Amino acid sequence: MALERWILRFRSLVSLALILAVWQGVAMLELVPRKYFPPIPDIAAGFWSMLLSGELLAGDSLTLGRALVGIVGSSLIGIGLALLGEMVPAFRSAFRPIAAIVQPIPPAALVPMAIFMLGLGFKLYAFVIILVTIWPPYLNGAAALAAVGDVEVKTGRMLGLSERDILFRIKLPAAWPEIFAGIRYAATISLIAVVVAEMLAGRDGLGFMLIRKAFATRIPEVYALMFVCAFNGVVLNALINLLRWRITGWHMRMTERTP
Amino acid sequence: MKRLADKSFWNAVWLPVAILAVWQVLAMRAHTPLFPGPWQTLLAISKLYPQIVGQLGFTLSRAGIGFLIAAVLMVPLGILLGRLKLLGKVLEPAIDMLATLPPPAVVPIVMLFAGTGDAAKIVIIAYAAAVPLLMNTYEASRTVHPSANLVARALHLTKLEAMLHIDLPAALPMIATGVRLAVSSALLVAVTSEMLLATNGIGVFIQRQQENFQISGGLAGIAFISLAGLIINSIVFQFEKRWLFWHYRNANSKG
Amino acid sequence: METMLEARELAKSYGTGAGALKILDGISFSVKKGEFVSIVGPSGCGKTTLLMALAGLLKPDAGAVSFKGKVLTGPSAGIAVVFQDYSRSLFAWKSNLENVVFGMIRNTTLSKAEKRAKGRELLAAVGLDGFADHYPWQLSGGMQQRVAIARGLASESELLLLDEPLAAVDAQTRADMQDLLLELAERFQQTCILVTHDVDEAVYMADRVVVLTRRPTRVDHDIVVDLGDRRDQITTREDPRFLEIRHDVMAAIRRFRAETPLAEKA
Amino acid sequence: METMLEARELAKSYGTGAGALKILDGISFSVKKGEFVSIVGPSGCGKTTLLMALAGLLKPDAGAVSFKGKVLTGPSAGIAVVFQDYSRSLFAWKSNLENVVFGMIRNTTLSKAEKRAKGRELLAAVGLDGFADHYPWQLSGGMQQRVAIARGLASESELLLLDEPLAAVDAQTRADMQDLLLELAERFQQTCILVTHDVDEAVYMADRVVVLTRRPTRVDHDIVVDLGDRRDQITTREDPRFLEIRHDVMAAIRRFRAETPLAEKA
Amino acid sequence: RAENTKLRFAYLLADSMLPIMAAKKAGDYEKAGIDLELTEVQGGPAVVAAIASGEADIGYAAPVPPINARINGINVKMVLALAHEVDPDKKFSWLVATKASGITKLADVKGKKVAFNANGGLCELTWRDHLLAAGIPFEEVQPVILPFPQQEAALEQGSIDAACTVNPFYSSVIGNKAIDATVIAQGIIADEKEPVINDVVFAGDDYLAANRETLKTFAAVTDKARRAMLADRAKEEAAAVEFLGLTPETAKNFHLPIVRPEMTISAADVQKLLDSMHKTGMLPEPVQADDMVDNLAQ
Ligand SMILES: Nc1ncnc2c1ncn2[C@@H]1O[C@H](COP(=O)(O)OP(=O)(O)OP(=O)(O)O)[C@@H](O)[C@H]1O
Ligand SMILES: Nc1ncnc2c1ncn2[C@@H]1O[C@H](COP(=O)(O)OP(=O)(O)OP(=O)(O)O)[C@@H](O)[C@H]1O
Ligand SMILES: [Mg+2]
Ligand SMILES: [Mg+2]
Repeated sequence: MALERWILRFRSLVSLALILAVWQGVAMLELVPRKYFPPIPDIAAGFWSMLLSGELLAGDSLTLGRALVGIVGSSLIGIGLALLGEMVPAFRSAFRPIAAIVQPIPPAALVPMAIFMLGLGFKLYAFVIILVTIWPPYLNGAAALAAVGDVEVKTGRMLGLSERDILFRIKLPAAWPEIFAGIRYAATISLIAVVVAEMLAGRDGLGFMLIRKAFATRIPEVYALMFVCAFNGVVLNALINLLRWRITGWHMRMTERTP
Repeated sequence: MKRLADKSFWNAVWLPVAILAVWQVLAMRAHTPLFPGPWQTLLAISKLYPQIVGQLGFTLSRAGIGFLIAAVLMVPLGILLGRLKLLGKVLEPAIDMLATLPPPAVVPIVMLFAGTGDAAKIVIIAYAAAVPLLMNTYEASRTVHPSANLVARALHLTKLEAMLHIDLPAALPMIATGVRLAVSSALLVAVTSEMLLATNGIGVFIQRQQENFQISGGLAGIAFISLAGLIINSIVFQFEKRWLFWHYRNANSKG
Repeated sequence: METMLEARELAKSYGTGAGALKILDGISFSVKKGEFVSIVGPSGCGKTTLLMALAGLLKPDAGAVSFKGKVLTGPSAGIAVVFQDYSRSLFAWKSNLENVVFGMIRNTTLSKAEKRAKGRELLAAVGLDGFADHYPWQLSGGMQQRVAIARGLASESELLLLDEPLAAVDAQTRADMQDLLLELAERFQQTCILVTHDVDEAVYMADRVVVLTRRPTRVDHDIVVDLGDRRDQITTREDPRFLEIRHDVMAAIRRFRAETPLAEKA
Repeated sequence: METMLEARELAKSYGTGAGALKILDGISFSVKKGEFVSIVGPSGCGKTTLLMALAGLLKPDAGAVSFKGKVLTGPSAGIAVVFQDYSRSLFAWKSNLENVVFGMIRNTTLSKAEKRAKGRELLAAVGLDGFADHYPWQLSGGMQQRVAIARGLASESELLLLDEPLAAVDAQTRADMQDLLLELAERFQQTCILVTHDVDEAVYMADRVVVLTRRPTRVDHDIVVDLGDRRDQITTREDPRFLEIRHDVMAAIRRFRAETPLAEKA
Repeated sequence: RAENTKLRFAYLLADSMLPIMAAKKAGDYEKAGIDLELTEVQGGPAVVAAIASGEADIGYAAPVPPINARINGINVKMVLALAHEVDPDKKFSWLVATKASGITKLADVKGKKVAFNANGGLCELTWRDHLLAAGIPFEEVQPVILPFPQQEAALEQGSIDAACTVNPFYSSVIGNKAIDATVIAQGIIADEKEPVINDVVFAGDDYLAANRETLKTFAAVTDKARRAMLADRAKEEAAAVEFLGLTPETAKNFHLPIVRPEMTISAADVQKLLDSMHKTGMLPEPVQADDMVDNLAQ
């Protein structure tokens, strides 16, 4: 029991240790030359040098900040679209094919056109990130809103709520747990999208650093940056879990009560 | 003709038409080959479609294989992690970490082990499709209602049976959304990986068009990817209507 | 006395074509202001369906419901429902108190604090003072059902529709709750329609008992309960007239029961 | 007769620290093979909690349950449960027949076709022949409850735990179902534990009635029902001994009830 | 000096950018009255897009993107040449093959996997031109698009057989014993008796017409910076470490790809590339370079 709690408290570190161990194991097998797949100590050294020079913290805070803005923006848009679709069924059936069409478009393929429309700055980032990030909250939200039980909805009608109130006070709370599953996935792809956007047209951030380090064939540092990307996922998800606990704590307690 | 009178047909069509119209107007005002409108794209399609269809075949087959591998591995894994709650919770951050790696950074690593051929691309596609499938399946099976779990235990189902008979069906609706996300993610990464490790495929086609500033040609390629996405999506939708009616019963029987 | 609610030839089927299941087959009755009407009928005969139609939550295939003289086209202010499926009709994301307070959402005269105070009072009245800040899924079935009743009462609607509201509580609590309901209905001059499987309860609570047939469902009997306005758990239940009416209702149920025993056809 | 189930000093609290709620406070009793025991007690006293512990679905904080001489550490073969929360315990993605057949999942002697035939029989026995291919959410509350009972019966377990299984069915169906349960229990020599709020039902069905106190809950009375093995809806219920026992149980409930009326403290 | 002119410059990271980056850091442009704003993008087409959309005033890339842009109706003109190569030893792009592939000369690459960094770029031209010179149709090799940084690993792992590479990757590949690379050709095109342009600066026609003086100032400052860097080897290496992120060891092998210290660009220079592109099938029609060039450095 105590061990279990201890493990759970430090599960991020446990996970990290696990990944590092697997990496180190593969590196020690020397399936590929050490130079291209360096062992953890080499990567740690690269990490350390970037940390000392200050570039890592500067770059990562930019990337994390952008990802956070991206996730907030696209969650709001995604959930907004799902709500709109629930309110106006004609919109939902019109938007469904649009979503299917836009979803698989690789943002990189749109960049020249996007640069033309949006320039090289913030708007380009926002476009790339939002284009790939709104779908998980939207799709999970739309599905969950459509599946809210009819007793709950009838209860709302009985209380004289307007359709709008039913949407916001009954369907939305009931759908939050599923929406958060979408937000969680959106967080990971938001991080990816930010890094890719920084690679495509950036002057700073992790993606830019990745390109630079790859250009300079500083392989351990490239991998160190990748581990930083990975750890960003944990950081962002920890933040989201805080919010999630606030909004859907009831659901987590209800479903985690092991009978 | 009957279709035109059908309201649901118009419901599905008005928004796309409106968007195309706005796009055309913007393109006409911009007046540069870098910003073609739907009309130019249509012209490019009519000129290039034999080439596009050929290249799209490569892309779709890779995306399809990658997606299938991901589905076969990740749905069971997600259900397993949802049921073995401690394991699931411990590995959650690991999943988050692996999920956050950008494909352009993963490609070089995969290339080390799998070369530059189809195998490498399929691995990357499977990897990208795995994330939404795993996350949605895991979340859904982790949060199966306690009452259903009680029944499972009272019938003393084995863990395997509980996963098969309870977690899986209960998670199916969320798996279906996971599939939508995974399909698009597979297509997207298929194209991206072709741009990075290119030999053939629609990604290469699009990139070639771009390098030559044939943006409308690139858009023609994109249009075909989108079309593929649209078709796959409507298949998923049919599947949902057929197999998940019990979940969306309220939408079907509006009181 | 003026008519509060009137159902005219309500009909409703589920499904279409060959698989269609005819549930309500022309149900008519009316309820006067301040009246307390019980509805009894076999399991699956359509009582819940009927109640939903009376509340404007379900559009009948034919016929109409008028509430205070106006034909209902949808849910209307002044009607509150306590649902049979209590565990789903309580919101899992709200505490019990919040659930009850939510029942007052259309009430604009009370302040937020007043609503909470009233919510607490109601929870206390149904015997749940200690559980205001618990969540519904932390309660036993009977306790959940009482929260649902408290929410139904909170709105102080003119018409209260109760769908087997006491099915999950023990005999003693049930008796207490019955008296509570009667007292509040009296105090606020509420009109009540109660669906119940307990014939004693149906008679004890009501001014009239409507007995439904089995599917396709019609009104079989409409029995007046002339036991006066004051009821008492001991004396009323021992009243020979009570036993007589109870016997009549039982006989009515038994009669069509005998025609088709347990096995039903869809 | 050998002992089928024995509960020794079961204790259980929900929550921890200051907010902890003590539910079971040392419950002991035992059930012999073939016996039919009813459990009655106030709403929220912990009957469902107790039943879960008896089924091995809930680990008590203290004390132990032994089933056929062995201490239970988890759910065990040979025990079937019909849950109070019937609407959620049926699987929405399975038809009613599939739900019932699912109750036989541990049965390896019957073929798939035989299981389906038996499932249909059971559905017919609970009066739902026409609804085998419907889904649970297309049924009324009482019908769902009967599907849940059919699933519980399908496993033919030695020990059947029933948590208010008839709360949502009408009086007549209830009587029929009672006789059905008694008949099957007799036929398959099942041991049954029935939680119910209906004191008449508790006495009519049981060889013994266990009366629980309110929270923190202990066994208040353990009353033997010496009415013989053959029960009949008319003659048994008119038997003076039946009325006497019924009175005793009522009195037991009333007594601790009087001490603290409806309002409870958490 | 109160009002400096703003000059927005989009570039992709490459060796001949170093002097500009160093001068920018030293504040030379500001001193000359230009507020230079550098924006790094990935790939030549993005540089063109930045100029065409008005997001940047001038850009830096290899000559192929501006050529393609002009052909496709995007009006940009090349104004400065920042890098050249010439026979025999001033070469800055190489075709290398691994020992394991068994390739020892150009003719052996038939049927093999050959890598270049991007479609339609200088490296594609390099492969096409050399293959044509060796009499091998381009269709007979298997092209693989692979960014420069990943080529060395791919060569060593045997995923590709040969690659078109540039510095600093070239020195690293050559130094790699496991690859044991053979240089099978050098130079962008086979015939480099006269210098061939490697990297250019280009601007939109309209901007060029209106801001010629600003651009001239820019050219002058850049010219000074190039000469200063060429004159001081230590400075050159330091800049490679600082701006390209090279390790000091790799920087030792680093040389600016400068053949002609002046930055003049002529239509004839570009025409040579155009002819080669046409000859090798990258351009379907013959194209004249006349209106693609506007020499600022004169
Ligand atoms: N969504 C539905 N689809 C199809 N049939 C339905 C649906 N809902 C209810 N029914 C059918 O309608 C009939 C009446 O249901 P209803 O819930 O009104 O019964 P009831 O009288 O309230 O029964 P109970 O006393 O058991 O609650 C039932 O036979 C049921 O099978
Ligand atoms: N998950 C939980 N968290 C906290 N308290 C709980 C939880 N589940 C049950 N309880 C408490 O345990 C007590 C007993 O619940 P239980 O369901 O066993 O009662 P019961 O006797 O079956 O009541 P009923 O007759 O109403 O079904 C209740 O007071 C309830 O509040
Ligand atoms: Mg009902
Ligand atoms: Mg209970």
